[in-house]
Amino acid sequence: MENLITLWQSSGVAQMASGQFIMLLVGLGLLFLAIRKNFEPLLLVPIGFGGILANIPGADLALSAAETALAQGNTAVLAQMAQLLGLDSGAGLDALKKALGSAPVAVQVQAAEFARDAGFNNGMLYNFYSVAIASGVAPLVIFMGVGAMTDFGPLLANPRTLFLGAAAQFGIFATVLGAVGLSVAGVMDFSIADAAAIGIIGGADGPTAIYVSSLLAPDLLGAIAVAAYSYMALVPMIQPPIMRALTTEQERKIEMVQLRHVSKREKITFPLLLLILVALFLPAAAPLLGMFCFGNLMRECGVVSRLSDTAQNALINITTIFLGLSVGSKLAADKFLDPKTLGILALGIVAFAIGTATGVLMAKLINVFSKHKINPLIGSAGVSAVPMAARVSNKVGLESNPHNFLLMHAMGPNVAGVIGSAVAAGVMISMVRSLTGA
Amino acid sequence: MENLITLWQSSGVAQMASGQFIMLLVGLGLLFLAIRKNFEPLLLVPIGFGGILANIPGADLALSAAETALAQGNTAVLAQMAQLLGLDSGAGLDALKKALGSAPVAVQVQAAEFARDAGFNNGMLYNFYSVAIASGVAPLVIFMGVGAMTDFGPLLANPRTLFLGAAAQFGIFATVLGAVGLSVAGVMDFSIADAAAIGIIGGADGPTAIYVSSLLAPDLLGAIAVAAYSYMALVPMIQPPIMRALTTEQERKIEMVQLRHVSKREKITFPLLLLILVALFLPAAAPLLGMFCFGNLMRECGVVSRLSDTAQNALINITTIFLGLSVGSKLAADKFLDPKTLGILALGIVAFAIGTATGVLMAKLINVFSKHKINPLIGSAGVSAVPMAARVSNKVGLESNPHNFLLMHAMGPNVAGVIGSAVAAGVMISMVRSLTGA
Amino acid sequence: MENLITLWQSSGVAQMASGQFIMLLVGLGLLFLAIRKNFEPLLLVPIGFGGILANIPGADLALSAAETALAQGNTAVLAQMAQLLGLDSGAGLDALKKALGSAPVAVQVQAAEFARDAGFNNGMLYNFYSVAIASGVAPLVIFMGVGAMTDFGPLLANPRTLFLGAAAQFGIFATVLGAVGLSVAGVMDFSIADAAAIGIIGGADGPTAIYVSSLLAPDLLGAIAVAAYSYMALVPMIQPPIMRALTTEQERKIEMVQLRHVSKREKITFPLLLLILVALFLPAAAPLLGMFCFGNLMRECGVVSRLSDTAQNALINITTIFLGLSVGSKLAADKFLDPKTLGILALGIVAFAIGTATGVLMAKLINVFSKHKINPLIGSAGVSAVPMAARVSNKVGLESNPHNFLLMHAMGPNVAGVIGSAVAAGVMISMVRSLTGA
Amino acid sequence: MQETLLQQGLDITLFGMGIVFTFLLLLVIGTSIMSRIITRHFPEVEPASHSPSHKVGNDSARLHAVIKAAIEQHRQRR
Amino acid sequence: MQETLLQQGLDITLFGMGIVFTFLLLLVIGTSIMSRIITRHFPEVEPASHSPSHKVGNDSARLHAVIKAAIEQHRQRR
Amino acid sequence: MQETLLQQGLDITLFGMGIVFTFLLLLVIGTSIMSRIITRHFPEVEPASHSPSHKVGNDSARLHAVIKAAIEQHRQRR
Ligand code: NA
Ligand code: NA
Ligand code: NA
Repeated sequence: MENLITLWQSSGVAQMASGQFIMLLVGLGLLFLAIRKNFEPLLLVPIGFGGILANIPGADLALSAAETALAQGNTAVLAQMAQLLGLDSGAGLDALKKALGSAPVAVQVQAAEFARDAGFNNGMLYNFYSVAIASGVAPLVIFMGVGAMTDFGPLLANPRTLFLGAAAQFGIFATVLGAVGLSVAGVMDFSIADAAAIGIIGGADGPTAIYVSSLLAPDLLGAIAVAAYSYMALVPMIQPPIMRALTTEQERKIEMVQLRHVSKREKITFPLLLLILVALFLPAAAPLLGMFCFGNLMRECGVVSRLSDTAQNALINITTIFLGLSVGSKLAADKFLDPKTLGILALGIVAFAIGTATGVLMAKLINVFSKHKINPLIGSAGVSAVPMAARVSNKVGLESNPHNFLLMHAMGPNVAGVIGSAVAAGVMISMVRSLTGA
Repeated sequence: MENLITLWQSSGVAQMASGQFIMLLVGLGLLFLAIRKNFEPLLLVPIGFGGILANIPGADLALSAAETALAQGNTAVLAQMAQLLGLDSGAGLDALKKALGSAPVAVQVQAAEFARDAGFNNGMLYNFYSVAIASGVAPLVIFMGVGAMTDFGPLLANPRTLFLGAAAQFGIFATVLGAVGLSVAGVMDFSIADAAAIGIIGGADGPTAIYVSSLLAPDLLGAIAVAAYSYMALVPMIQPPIMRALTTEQERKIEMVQLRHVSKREKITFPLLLLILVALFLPAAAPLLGMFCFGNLMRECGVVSRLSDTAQNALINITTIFLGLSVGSKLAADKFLDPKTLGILALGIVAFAIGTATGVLMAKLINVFSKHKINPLIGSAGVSAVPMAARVSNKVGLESNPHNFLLMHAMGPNVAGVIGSAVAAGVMISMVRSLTGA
Repeated sequence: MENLITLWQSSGVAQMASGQFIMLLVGLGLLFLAIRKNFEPLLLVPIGFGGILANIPGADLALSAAETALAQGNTAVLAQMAQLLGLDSGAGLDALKKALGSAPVAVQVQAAEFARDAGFNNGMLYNFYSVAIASGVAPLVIFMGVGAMTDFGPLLANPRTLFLGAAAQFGIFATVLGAVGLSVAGVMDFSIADAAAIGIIGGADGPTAIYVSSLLAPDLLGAIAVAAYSYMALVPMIQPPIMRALTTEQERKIEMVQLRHVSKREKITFPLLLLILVALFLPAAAPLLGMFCFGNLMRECGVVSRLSDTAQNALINITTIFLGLSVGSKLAADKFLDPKTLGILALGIVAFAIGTATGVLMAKLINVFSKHKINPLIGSAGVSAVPMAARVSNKVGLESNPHNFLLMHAMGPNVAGVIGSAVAAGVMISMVRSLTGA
Repeated sequence: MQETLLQQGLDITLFGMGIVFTFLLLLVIGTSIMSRIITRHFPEVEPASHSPSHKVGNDSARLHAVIKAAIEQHRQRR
Repeated sequence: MQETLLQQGLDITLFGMGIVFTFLLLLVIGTSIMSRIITRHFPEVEPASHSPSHKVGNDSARLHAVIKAAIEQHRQRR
Repeated sequence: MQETLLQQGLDITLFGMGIVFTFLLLLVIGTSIMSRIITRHFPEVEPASHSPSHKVGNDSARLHAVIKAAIEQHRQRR
């Protein structure tokens, strides 16, 4: 009988907090968006599923061994944990969790050893997160794969479009200011690191957003990743009104000069040129842009096609599965159901909107100074969100001029946006570290 | 000259204990069964080969750095190890090994650091085992791949067959009782955790067996995995006599109603339904069934076919290679050549037989209450052993009625058996932990 | 303004030491050789690229967290590090680095924990190196893949060619003597472990060279790997003059007996026979030859073609990417720009030349004793460098006799050379360890 | 007091089988309800799902048919 | 004294946008120079690069054409 | 006393080459015996092994032949 009671108490229904129930619904909602509405399914299916797994009460899949010991341990275990963490034995659970999170690494190692001796293990998703994201490897490997899938031809044929990719990153920094403003106004409580991580949503680039937030604000990673991928899927809805509002019918009809042929040698040299510029001027962006250039060089050099194929297929797919589940581990109720998440979702869409606007405006500015006019509709593609944003440019362009195919022209700013947000990521990581004295 | 003597002493022939020689033959025997007799070759080829590697004398491929230091260290190393482990410096090798195995994690870490300073490294197979099995990841990834390969259509068309998958799990629990009985009778010395791990052989599901025994009885993992895969390969020999003995010719001739068409939406919803039930009622089964449902959702949702393909191919193949070699590391002579192994092999076949019988009997019981009769031959498929057991049902059915194709009907209980044994695994892990006070 | 100065100081240009600039050019040079000259591109593209990444000033991608703390830390951090390492707080940077490198593992762990508390992380390439090479796994997995790609048919049809593969390994040992000689003469400063690692270049087998040097001389790994792969690419230039000098026109015209058909069963048995001989007589070679035989058994046994395919494709490609980048991490200027590198490059080409010569001479020696004459040109293929060396034998043979196709005959010694150098690797690892008292 | 080993084994067996059956019973009920709801309220619009693999199968089948026809033509010609 | 949060945000924005633009400006310049050098001094010998994927595409296209032809023949025959 | 570096190098060379030769000699002997036993006592039943890859090769070859034939027909028709 006692056994039955224990079992019932260990069952999910009895333990489920309302937060976990809400997150279960959120996870199902993400799966619905991914499967029915085709919202970036490659990421949102694993993220949504991981989010559900992370919120199974009593399974503790997203907790480390030490956190599990706090969640499930008896009085003796808690007392010993308190002693390890330098608290008195009557300390509450929340105090213990907080102390564990902010303890020096050596103490965390001791706590983990103690928890393992007491029979607790790391949760499955916690292990995935440690290996895939905390180490930084998964976003970097995905970036390598993206590099191996990227054709810089349209960019090389028209290098001016790099400026569009630069301008659209203003969405990032405006959002940083917005987040800081909310904090100063007392509405939210974002640190400067939080603000920088939130801003990167405006980069419209999933792996970059995950990489930056894993370094600067791991607790916000779940909300940031969900916002980034959701808004990327919403690009066809977010961008067109802004694009139409900022351009005249005449501008939208501009036909652009046919792109010149770009030689194989230019395509091989470009990633090396980019790498060297990064090496000389922006070492903080070296991991992201280094792996990106490596992937692209493997693609273009033509002598390692086996490696390039693997980077574009088996390797990126395997990494995506574990990256998604790992992001899902950050959808645990106690981290995700926080007023900050609402702030992140609100700021994220602002970031997309501003990036779209500044991209379009920059195209109009360039037109003031140059002979070969740019159709400002391709400016919005500078936010990246490859290749969705470029398709949106094409579609809106066709509405005004059914014979005006902007797709290839928009691919230039589109991939420029990837570079731009990686550069912005490097700058922000480097500046936040020097500001916070790390 | 001295060098030559040292070299000869380091050679295998001089060091080989009789146990290692026997295990070498066991490894070759497993390879023979796998290659010539087609006994689950995908697993038994790596397991058999890993078993041979683990028993190469002097190579110590299956030992940790600290264990290697004990095996190869000079007097000074052993004395320091003894001091670390709190024994006096004259302690024998066996006492040192035992103390190392049962030392607190912190002491084990210190021993490993000391061994590395003394120039010893972890063996190759030890590293594989740590990463693939001790972390739990390999069986879970294989389970995800199995989920991505599973079609729940036949089960959804006839959900009653889930009861067959439930009944066949009685083989698991009967074996637990059997193992406990052998201990109580003084024939063997199994703890309750050992008994639970042995019972899971009756689940006829390789990754589940490996997952459970890695948690509850790592020392028995080699024997349990070998038993599980060998008996799965022997299903065509073990099951038919039992099936014939428990059914009448009339029953074996029963033709079943054509399965209805199952819609895509049902197939997408099923893994989510299963996941939610697990979340609500059986958190202990969340890792196994969660990954299984995730694999199946990727398969059915239709929007992440790249991920589903990778989960079914590159990822599961890579994982299988390392899982197999890692299991092989547990075929080291000192662990495998133990009376317990004989007990495990004997209990394992009993488990299969009982599971087969209870599956068939449950089908007959269902027929008492229902209009649409079930051919009891499909009950034996409830042990899982996908798809072998379903094929056996089909084959035995054809003997009695050459026009009666039971294969698709048997796939229902077959995949139900996978769910059933994962549920049983969750229950046992959770109960053993609460019983042993972990 | 202060910010701008900080940023400029953190930029690469301001920090770049001349060594790093030179290594940037070396990296670009390797990429040029790989892409334009087709020098083993599968390895040299990742190695060259990794070499560039490792030398980006300020990015510290090849440093551990503790090393990064030394490189970037302020006075307080350095003082604490000095205390941890048992130096006085005024110790110079070089003294700190050296103390960290030679500290006991426990102290290194403490230093890493302190560095992480101070906000420093392991560099990306450092992580890759730890997981892929320091653990030994990447070279072993590649060796498994090579095994799965190797057809032992020509060797089994003519087992005498194993002697050619043995003789060509004299290049390895002659180079060991050469390195020792340079040290004794005071030209270089190689330890016996260094000499052994350099010698293995003569094995003309990339993964073996990387595996051995990761164990015996990690600091020289970059130079050794670059030398090994570069000279393998140069085999068509290095070998022919030596082959012509040591053979008469008459000998080069020898036509060899048609190879007999080798049965499937022989091919399945061979890797097992090799494994058993390794187990009995050469446990030190067990990791390398064990994985090689495992790959070959998967290939030949015919029942695990999914695993064999994966070992030959996705798995070996993924491993190659990370192996290459990890090797690149050892091209950091402070390690690579050392007089030792010049010594290694000089000794490496000598190793190839001597191995070629002894292979050819052994073929001539065998001809003295046997009826079926061997064309001595296939002796040079004994250095391995599969399949380049065999093609060279064929090409030089065609010059003397346009109807004499030696390719298949040369494949025998070619794969024998792989076995031979793995055996030599095992012997050297084992002997160096016993000589240096580890 | 610690239960005896036998008692523990019986406990695991009883509760284990009980939970396996209960859980799968819930799953049968859930599945039946789910199937009924989907079949009634969310029927598929398309008559049959043309999954990509099916399509490949069809293409491949068509290809085979075409090639077979080509072979036959070729033979008749001779 | 620690800067205020607002000041820090402004710093990041100003320097961030500045560096993004400066870096991409350098990249535009570098790319233009690179393209000019390659186009003038290292032009490609082959008129158009036949990448493997192109080749596959062509093969496949040819195969389709052939099969289409075969189908037409087959139909006309009946 | 520690051997000199030169002595160590000579040791490695002598014993190393010795063991490489001895081991490969054993392998030659083992391989020869193994081949003889298999050839005499366990000959293959099938005349030649039809590995899957071979089969694919044949299929593909046949496909090419068929298509070639189809192309020729097509050309002759015009
Ligand atoms: Na962007
Ligand atoms: Na089962
Ligand atoms: Na070699």
